[in-house]
Amino acid sequence: MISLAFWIETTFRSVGGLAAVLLPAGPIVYIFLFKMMSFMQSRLGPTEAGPAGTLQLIAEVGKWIQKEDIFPEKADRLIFAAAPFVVLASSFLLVLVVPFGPDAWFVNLDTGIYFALAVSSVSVIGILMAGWASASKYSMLGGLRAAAQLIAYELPLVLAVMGVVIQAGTLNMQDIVLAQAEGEIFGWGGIGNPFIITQFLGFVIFMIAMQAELTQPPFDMPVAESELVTGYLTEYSGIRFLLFFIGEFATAGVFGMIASVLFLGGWWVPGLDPDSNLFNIIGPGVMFAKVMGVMFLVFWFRFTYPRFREDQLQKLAWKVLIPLALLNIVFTGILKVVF
Amino acid sequence: MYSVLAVEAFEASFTTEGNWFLKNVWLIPLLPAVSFFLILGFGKKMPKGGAEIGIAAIGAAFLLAIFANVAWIDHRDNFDGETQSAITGIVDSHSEDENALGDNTDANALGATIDVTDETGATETVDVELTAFVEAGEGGEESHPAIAVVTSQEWLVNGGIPFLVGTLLDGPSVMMLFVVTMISLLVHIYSTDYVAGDSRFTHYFAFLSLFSSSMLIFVLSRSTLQALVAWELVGVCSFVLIGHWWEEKPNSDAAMKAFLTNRVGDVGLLIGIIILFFSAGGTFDIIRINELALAGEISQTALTWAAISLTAAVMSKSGQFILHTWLPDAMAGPTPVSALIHAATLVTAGVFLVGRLYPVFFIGYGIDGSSINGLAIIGSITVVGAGLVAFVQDDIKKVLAYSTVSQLGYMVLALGVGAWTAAFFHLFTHAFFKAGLFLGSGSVAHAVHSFDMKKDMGGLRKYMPTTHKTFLICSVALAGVFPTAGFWSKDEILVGTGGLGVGSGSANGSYHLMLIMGLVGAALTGAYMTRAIYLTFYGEFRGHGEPHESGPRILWPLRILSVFALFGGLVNLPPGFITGSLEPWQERFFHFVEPAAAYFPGIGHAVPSYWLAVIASVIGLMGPAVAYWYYFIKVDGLAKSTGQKLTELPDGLVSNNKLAASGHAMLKNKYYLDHLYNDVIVAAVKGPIAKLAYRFNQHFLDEIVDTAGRTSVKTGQTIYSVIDQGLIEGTVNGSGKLSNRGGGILRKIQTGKIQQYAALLFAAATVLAGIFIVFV
Amino acid sequence: MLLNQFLLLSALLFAMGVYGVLTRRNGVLVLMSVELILNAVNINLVAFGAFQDNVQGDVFAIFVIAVAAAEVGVGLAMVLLMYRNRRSIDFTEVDLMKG
Amino acid sequence: MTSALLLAQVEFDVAQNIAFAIIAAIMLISAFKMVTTGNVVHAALYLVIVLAASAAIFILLGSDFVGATQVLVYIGAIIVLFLFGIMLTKAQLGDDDSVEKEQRSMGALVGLLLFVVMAFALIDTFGTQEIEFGNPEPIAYVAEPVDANDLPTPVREALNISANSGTVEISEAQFATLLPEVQRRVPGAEVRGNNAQIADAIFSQYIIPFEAVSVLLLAALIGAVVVARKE
Repeated sequence: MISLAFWIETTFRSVGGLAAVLLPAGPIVYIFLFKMMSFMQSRLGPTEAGPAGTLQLIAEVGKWIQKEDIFPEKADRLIFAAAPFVVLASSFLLVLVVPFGPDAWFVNLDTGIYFALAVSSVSVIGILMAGWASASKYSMLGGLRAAAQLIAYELPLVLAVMGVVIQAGTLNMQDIVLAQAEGEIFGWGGIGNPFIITQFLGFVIFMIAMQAELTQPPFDMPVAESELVTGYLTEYSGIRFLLFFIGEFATAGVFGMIASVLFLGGWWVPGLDPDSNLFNIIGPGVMFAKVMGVMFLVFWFRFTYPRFREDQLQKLAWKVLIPLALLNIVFTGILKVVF
Repeated sequence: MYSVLAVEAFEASFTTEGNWFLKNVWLIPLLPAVSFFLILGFGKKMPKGGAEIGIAAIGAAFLLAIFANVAWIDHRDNFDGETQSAITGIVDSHSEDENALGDNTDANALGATIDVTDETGATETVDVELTAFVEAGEGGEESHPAIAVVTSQEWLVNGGIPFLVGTLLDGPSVMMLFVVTMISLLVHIYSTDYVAGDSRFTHYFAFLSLFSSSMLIFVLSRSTLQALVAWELVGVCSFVLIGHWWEEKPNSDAAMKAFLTNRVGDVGLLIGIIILFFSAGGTFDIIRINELALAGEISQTALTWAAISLTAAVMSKSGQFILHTWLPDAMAGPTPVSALIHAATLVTAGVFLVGRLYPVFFIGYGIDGSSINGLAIIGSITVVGAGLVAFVQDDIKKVLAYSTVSQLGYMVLALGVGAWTAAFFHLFTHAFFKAGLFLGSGSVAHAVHSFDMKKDMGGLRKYMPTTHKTFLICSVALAGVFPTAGFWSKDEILVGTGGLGVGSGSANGSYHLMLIMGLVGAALTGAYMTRAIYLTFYGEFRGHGEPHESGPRILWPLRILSVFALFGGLVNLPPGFITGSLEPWQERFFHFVEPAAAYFPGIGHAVPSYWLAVIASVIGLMGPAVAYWYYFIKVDGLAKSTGQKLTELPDGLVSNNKLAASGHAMLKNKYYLDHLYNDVIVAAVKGPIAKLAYRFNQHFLDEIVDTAGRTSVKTGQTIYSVIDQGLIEGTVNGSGKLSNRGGGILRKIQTGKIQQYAALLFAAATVLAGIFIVFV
Repeated sequence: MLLNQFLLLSALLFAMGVYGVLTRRNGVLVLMSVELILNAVNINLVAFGAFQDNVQGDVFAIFVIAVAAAEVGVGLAMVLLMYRNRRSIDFTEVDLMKG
Repeated sequence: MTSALLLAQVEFDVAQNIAFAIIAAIMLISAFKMVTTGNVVHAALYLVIVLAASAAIFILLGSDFVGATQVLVYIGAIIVLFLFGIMLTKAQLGDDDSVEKEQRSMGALVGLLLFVVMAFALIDTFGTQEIEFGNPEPIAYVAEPVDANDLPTPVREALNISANSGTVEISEAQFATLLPEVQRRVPGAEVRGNNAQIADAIFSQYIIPFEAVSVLLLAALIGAVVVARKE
């Protein structure tokens, strides 16, 4: 292993962090939001800009950047301006604990997944800030709805992860990957033990809760265009809207990474020694592939299901997902003790 | 770290050698406890309403208890084999070395037992020892191997004190396991018929299970704290079961009364446990407390106070005078519950507690060598007092209830005079015949739908032959007629009093008074049972309808119990009674039940005397003879000749003699104890005392104030006219203004604003802290 | 690092929290200042835990956080009730105890 | 060698002190703004900064778990609750908190007094005592023979064991030389990090306070519902 000076390593890790958050966002938006949605709705999607519309994304970004950055007259300017950054900051903090290879991590925290779940709740503050500072009823209602929804779904999210944590016996993300790589299913270690198999219920709950945390349809009540215009985003335009937009899909990507670390074995692929240096190089690629798989599920549901009503949405969280997640914890705990 | 320690303790506690059944007795209370939850959860959906779960659980527990008993007997025999010389040392000291014990008991008895521990410790063949845990906690103190099988589990640690739970299995507890599970099983089977069709059938069985479970936990308690928990659980269950038919006011009142009366004793138990905890250097461990008490490590005063507090608990739980009043009222519950309460569970808990912490009482009351002490007095008063009241009851269950009180009195008396084994033997035999009697009364009540002997019974032997026979057998046993179970145990108690020089053996003192009371009680027992049998089964039927014999699920428990009532006493025949191949049966009970370990006092054992047995039998038969003459000959004859349905002579003693009448009234009113509690104490607080306080307030205090007021008015007028007007008006006005201003300033503090108050608070605290820091 | 730098920081935060509690008229702001005080306490606990090289400080900090959550829940419910009854959450208006 | 280590220690300390200074400055400024600003929402957001900074302080002190809990509970739940409270009661923009002059001086006086007394006491008592970050990860390790083939590659590399050297046993001395992230992958090793210690303490030593807190939370939940619910 090559050892680098501390500052060089730190720089690498910082740049890597930026890349890890921002790079997947583009493909996700292009592949799923532009192309897949169009195909599912029997239309072509963007075709003009670049081959098969590949440059459409850049055109969109350019469009948002050059638009005027409008502040509503009564808005609280400072908070209004800061809100999108808080939301984005949450994604950057999230990615910190995600490992991409045996040594390709940003920080190797012992509290890894717990830290991730903690900082994921920071985005609620940003959304409430946006909703309140816009000085608009639509934004305010959207912000409150978003906060209520995010808090409600935070619980099943955390509880679903608990099953994995109990099974792996650690909070450290790197160790969770290794636990899956070195695990065995009834003595057979051919594909390790990806927790999607033993924690399938946890995976389903995690995916649903994640969908809600990302306010993706069918959980997009807070930004419901038809009744709230676009909720807390109503008053935003230009670069700040773009930041929210990037934040949304970057966070989706980071959550996809966490899901693949927790349930799909992270950077590891079956058949290879998880300690080989090879994974430091192909690990990010493996992760990307897995993230795309997870994202495919997310967007598939997004385009398939109609929007939940606010009360249905809360009921689903409190009356279905949380009890199920608690049951999952109980059974995992029992099985952990038994085996 | 603590967790590591706990794991070690856990492992250490299970490395004890011994039979699987002895180490895993915790399963026995667990089964009914699980069944409680199962019945609550699924009982309603089961075809038999949950009864089958309860019966299966208690049946399994019964089997385990039998295995545990067999294993225990084996265990004792092995123990004896390995440490024969040591044990014979004890036995010698028990049987031969009487005088030495009488003179300086403590040293001798303890010396003997400690010898045992040393030898067994050296040979390392001891199958049981105090857990390593205790040693770890006490830091290298030598362990005292005991002949009990102990398992420990650390419940939690707080303030450095480990709270242990676990099982303490030795003679008394293994005996209780058998008794409780057996009676409980029979009661379960009986109940399926008795309470069939009840609206809360499932609920009833659930609590029956919990009741059995808590009693089993109690008898297996490892620490006083665990015993307290189980004790309270038993209390709660009895509350629920006594008030099973709570729709009727008397029933719920009875449940409440039972609960509240028990509370009085529970406080005593709590205080006793606390005293023992502190005086034993911070431990709840029963064995340790006992050892320390015997070794003289705990001061006599502390033990006496602990014994007194615990006696209060025993008085309430085991229905001793004067806290027994709840027990007859508790008859409001379903009859099988009464059987369970009176034979095996609730009321014996108090007796068992004394037996469990016997060194505390033994040393605390100075039982050996004295002729009177708290336990013995209470027991003997209870024996006679309750026996007398039982004589005037019309309700068949109340007769039995007072009979139970009386018999419990015997047990407490026996413990009080140092006849530990006799007490437990009586507990053992009493469980069978009293359960049989209660279940028999239930069978009768099932047929005539009433408990009133005078109104609704009579002549039932024709209709219910089996019930009649079993009831008769159990009554004979209760009366202590040779050779039924009751004879042996009662006789042993009487011998244990060591009174009158008749076969005193090496009894622990000379309790003459207790012997006399015990004999009187024996006569009374026979008398009231004769009366009850006449009123129930003989004469003409006085009720309505056609009574019929009960079904097999009621009769078989009765048959089984009457067999035990007849032959149960044979497990503890006195030495020298039989010879030949049956000789090993002598004192089997004593051998297996009495703990022979460092935590048990070396009590003396009285040698049985034929003379005393004959005297006791004669006196005991005098009671029934008189009752027989009165009821079977006089009353029955009169009834036959006049054709009336009589229950007593129309011109008997009570109607002719004033003294007898007042005595009768007193008994009828149960010594006015309920009146004392309800009318005198409560009413006094409500009525006269409150009024007195009011009067005092109105007349005395007000008078003083009024006088002071009038005086000051007059003085004021004088001062006003003489001094004030002329002299100091200016000054006064000035001071008035001053105080007005001062008030105005002070008023600002009283703003009603929380934050100003908070500010003052903080400021004051800060200033004080500052002063503290600077000057201290 | 010095122990005192953490303790002094915590003391300063505590003093500010007390100032907030004493001067704020808005109920929600008072509750927030209480949070500031509790947070100062937490810093103290964790600093002492690190100083003694054990986790007891951490454990108690976690307990304090849990208790703070309960406190805010009940406190805000009371503020909400006050708002509903008086259409105001001004603490200076709650002066029924005025002398 | 020793001097180099010392130097590293000093550098480390300097970096930590700089971090502390930045965090403390942010924290104090925000706290001051929080207790003085007239805008309730601003105050809540300043409180967020204070809480986040104190989470950073916790992490600086080596208590990651408390830091993460602080973020999860305080920022994720309590502050959101506050914002809800503000928006449900008086969600208006601009200043709405007029503080009387009298009250302000009183509060300032008390606060200052408090700080002076505390500061005096602290300096007097603790002076310049250092926090020494000892061994934060005490490790339980039981050496057990294991097939070298089964050892994870980093362990083999660090200890110069080849994959086909048969059954080996790693001694405690060898184990102690490994990096923490390698240590936890040695068979038979029980890494007792901060989290495990906290869990052990909560669930054994402090089980009663823990249960009490859980009951308290339940009571608070019910209480809050009862108090806030409309009839």
